[in-house]
Amino acid sequence: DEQERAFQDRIDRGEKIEPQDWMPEGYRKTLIRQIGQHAHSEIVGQLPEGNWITRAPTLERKAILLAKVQDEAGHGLYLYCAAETLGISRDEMTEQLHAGKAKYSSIFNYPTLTWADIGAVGWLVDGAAIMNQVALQRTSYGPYSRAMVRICKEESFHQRQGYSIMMKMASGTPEQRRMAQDALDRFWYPSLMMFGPSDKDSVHSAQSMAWKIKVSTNDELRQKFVDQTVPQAEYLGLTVPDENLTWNEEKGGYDFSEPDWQEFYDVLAGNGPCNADRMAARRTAWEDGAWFRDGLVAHANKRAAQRMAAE
Amino acid sequence: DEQERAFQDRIDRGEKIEPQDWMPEGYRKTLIRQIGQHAHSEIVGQLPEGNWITRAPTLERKAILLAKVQDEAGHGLYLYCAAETLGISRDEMTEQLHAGKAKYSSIFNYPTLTWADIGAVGWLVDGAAIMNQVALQRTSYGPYSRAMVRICKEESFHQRQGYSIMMKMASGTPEQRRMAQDALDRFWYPSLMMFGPSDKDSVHSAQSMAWKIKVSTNDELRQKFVDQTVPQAEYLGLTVPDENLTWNEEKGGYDFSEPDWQEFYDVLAGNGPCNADRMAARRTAWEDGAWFRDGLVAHANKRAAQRMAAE
Amino acid sequence: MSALVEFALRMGDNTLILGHRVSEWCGHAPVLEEDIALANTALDLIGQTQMWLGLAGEIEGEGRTADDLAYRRDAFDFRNVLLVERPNGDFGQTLMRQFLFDAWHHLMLKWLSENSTEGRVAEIARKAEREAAYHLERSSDLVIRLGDGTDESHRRMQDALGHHWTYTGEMFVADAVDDELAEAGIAPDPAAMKPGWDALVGEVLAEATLAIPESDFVHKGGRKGQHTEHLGHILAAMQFLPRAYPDASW
Amino acid sequence: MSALVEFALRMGDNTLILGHRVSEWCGHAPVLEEDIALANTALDLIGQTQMWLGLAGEIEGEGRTADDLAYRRDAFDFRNVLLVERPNGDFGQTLMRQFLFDAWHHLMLKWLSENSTEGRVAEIARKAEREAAYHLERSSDLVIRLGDGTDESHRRMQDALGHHWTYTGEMFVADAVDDELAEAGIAPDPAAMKPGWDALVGEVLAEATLAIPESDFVHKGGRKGQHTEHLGHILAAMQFLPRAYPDASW
Repeated sequence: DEQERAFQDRIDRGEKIEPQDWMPEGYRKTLIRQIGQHAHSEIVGQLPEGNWITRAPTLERKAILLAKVQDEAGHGLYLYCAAETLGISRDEMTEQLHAGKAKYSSIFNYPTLTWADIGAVGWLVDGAAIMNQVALQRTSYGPYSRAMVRICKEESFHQRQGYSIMMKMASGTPEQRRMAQDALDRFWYPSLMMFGPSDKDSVHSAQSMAWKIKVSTNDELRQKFVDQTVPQAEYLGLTVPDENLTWNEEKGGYDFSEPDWQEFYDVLAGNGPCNADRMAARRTAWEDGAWFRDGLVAHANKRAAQRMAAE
Repeated sequence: DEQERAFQDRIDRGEKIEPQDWMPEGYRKTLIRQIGQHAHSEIVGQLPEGNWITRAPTLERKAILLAKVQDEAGHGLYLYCAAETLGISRDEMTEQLHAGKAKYSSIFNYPTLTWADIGAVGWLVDGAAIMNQVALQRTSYGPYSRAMVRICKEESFHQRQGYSIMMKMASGTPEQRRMAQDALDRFWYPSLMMFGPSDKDSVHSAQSMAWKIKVSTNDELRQKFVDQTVPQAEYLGLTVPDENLTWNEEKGGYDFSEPDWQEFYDVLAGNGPCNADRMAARRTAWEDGAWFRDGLVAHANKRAAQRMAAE
Repeated sequence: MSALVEFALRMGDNTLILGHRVSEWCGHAPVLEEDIALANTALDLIGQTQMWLGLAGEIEGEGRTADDLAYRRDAFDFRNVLLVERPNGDFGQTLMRQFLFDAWHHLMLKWLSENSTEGRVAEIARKAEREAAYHLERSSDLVIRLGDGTDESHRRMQDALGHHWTYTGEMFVADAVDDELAEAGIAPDPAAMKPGWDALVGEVLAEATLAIPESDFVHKGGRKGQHTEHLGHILAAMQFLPRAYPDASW
Repeated sequence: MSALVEFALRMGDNTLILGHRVSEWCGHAPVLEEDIALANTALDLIGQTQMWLGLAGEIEGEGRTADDLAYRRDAFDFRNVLLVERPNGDFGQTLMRQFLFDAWHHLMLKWLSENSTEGRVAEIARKAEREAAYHLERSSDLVIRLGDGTDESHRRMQDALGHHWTYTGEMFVADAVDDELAEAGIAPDPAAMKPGWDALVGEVLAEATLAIPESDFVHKGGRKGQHTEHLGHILAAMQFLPRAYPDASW
């Protein structure tokens, strides 16, 4: 119809859509799902890193990790706010997460087993996330786009910190080197999965691309990530766990093995190594904190009533 | 009256009182209190040692400590059974403990802070307990006396194991030696307190002695303990933390400083370092376990009903 | 590393880590009899650990003792199945974990004691088997009584079963080490233990009125050193003293 | 050990251990804003730890870094007050512990920044004081809102206060080290901080409608190395990596 065409024209002209603007329901819903999922990922993403805060090996590393986790919670906050401009509340989104109706990035269902994993999460997981987020700075929805700009700045800082941990580990004692390689072995394919299924199997892509909710395809981003990451691994002296990895002169990028998509769907279905633990941790935090949230609301109401009475 | 005189005569003749025998209410009550307190001490006493089971430094030490804690729970069981012969149930006694109406030995309100403390608990705490228990083998109440015989055998084994830990620590690295001395410093006076207040301040003693519920006085046992323990400390090369400790040729025993009785009464009043933690641990165990106990009862009832129906 | 060393580590790490978990209950059980039983179970498991890790060190031949292996390896060198490192949860979860493991453990030790071509393995298994049989008897009995107890105890046991179920499959998945051991007649093909385990577990759960969960997903990784996040925390506590005082003897 | 080293250890161990406790909440707070605030508080405290322990090592002059002091001492060499090592409990207990500590910490840092005759101490205190002022503002505000919130939040905060109260006195008990420091004008007489703390805490608790507990018992020992059983468990986790890999740098 007319309105939808005008909307699409605005997007095609590169205009930003703002909260008060008219938008198709599908656009709104898709955005809510995507931003919500992104926000949830920041929240759940605190847990694998939190697992090592109490065991960080130096005070400086502990401080850096704390700052990082704090940033991530902050990113969650920006993103929930961006989603709220679309007419859904943070509590609703939280309930969707806890009910299993909303997703978060599957990467956080993998465990952090050694200190090198904290490096690998920064280097690979944040690296993959940035790949996606940099593209999303150009997304059509204004609040989302602006949140991405803020987030990207901090994320690239996190990625450098992750890489710095990997440098220390890869150039450290034999045990540290072993941890570094082991971390790369375990996080390589899950990181590739972060871009989602292959374009040919991706469900929502075409419409999302048209709406500029998605800006690059899954496979484009994955290729970019591999091309960026392989030389970094080489610089660390680590081996990417892919026998088929070769430079393809013609396409100007690496050929590489697909991840095990069955594992991807298993994790998505709840059978990742940590799905149950992650969700239990979040639900428990929420349920145990009900009295706290209720207490603050009750206090605010009391104060409001006092002010009313005084006026 | 007649009955009471006859009862006292039996005790004076060294006869054992058995559950079905007549006994004065005061005798029964005092025994219930004393045996219950002793049983509770075995149960609460699992906690300070349990604190180091997961951190025992060798597999053998871990096994020995597990065996010891298992024995203690077993002693608790004998003692509850002995008390039950006096017409009180284990559940009632447990409720008294959790309500703060029944006591347990104050020594278990002190923390175990290093591995040497596990040695000190065996050496000093079990050592003091045995002093008391050996005497109580001659107590007038049959079931109590027999429980003591069984318990003494195992306790002396525990004491030797504790001393063996102290030997290793005292002859080990400088840090181990420091832990050993530190453990003695912290456990010395609390161990002396285990025998209760000085005879002149002891409330229930005279009647209990007449009834042979108590067999030696607090001060007698304390003296015996000091006389036994000081040479053991010397053998370890450790210093008993008492500047006034001197051999008194005349009395054939050591002169030593009184413990700080204010601390004793503070701990008794609930202000020991661990009172709150110990009681919280026991109450939580009991409350969290209600469904388990209820489940077993329900199952037993179902089975009984089935048997009835089948007959 | 030889397959036999690997096997002894797998057996010994299972008992070490499960023993550790069980020992965490010390003084906190729902009833005194359980405090005693849990301490006893942990004690048996630690004793078996000494034998298995002792054998691993002996065969490895690099002078490592059972204590060295228990206290000086980090998580990625541990070879236990994931099931045994799962947190205690409520007493129902602890008990269900124990039962699911005991059923496998007893069948495994029985096979080893009767069939293993490696004398030292058979000998350890003979000693351990009697203990494992008793553990199984006890845990089966309690699973039945609590499964068929109150509504709450039933619900808790059913939840516990669902909670652990996808961690049982790892006990029956073979890798190259298992193939080598099976070929040499040292240990059974893990998959061959499955029917016996299914029958035993099925029977007990049926009597307990508990429904077998539908998922046949298999969480694995422990036997090749890829653990859950929990193992690192276990080791941090367990290994503190030998790590902090490397020159001490205890 | 010089009184000044001892003082720096006491300050740094307080922030290290409290920072550790606070960081245990990461990802588990009742609301996202608290996740952020707790991480921020822990971060400040760890930053202060680096300064205080760095100073301790520098004055000690034996080449020990802040990391050496944090990661290579066992419990009996830690000098923090018992209050900061107490378990997190529910969020109310965590918050109350923070408030009771913040009130003291801010007063202490303020005194040091304005009065300490030791330049390095005054300098650290100046940097830390602003953070502590913010922590105190935040924790006071929340104590008030939750104390005067629902019946349940009131009850929980009152319980939390009772739970921690007997651990506050240790902050005000002087020993020989304190006497020496006070005489030299390096640090205040701990007892002299008490009236200010009483006033501040009393005001906040009154507004929070919370009753000050009656007990005036003082649990102490931390400042001379006699801790609760909890500290050893904190250190086992915290120190695992440097203990397990003594030759590594990170």
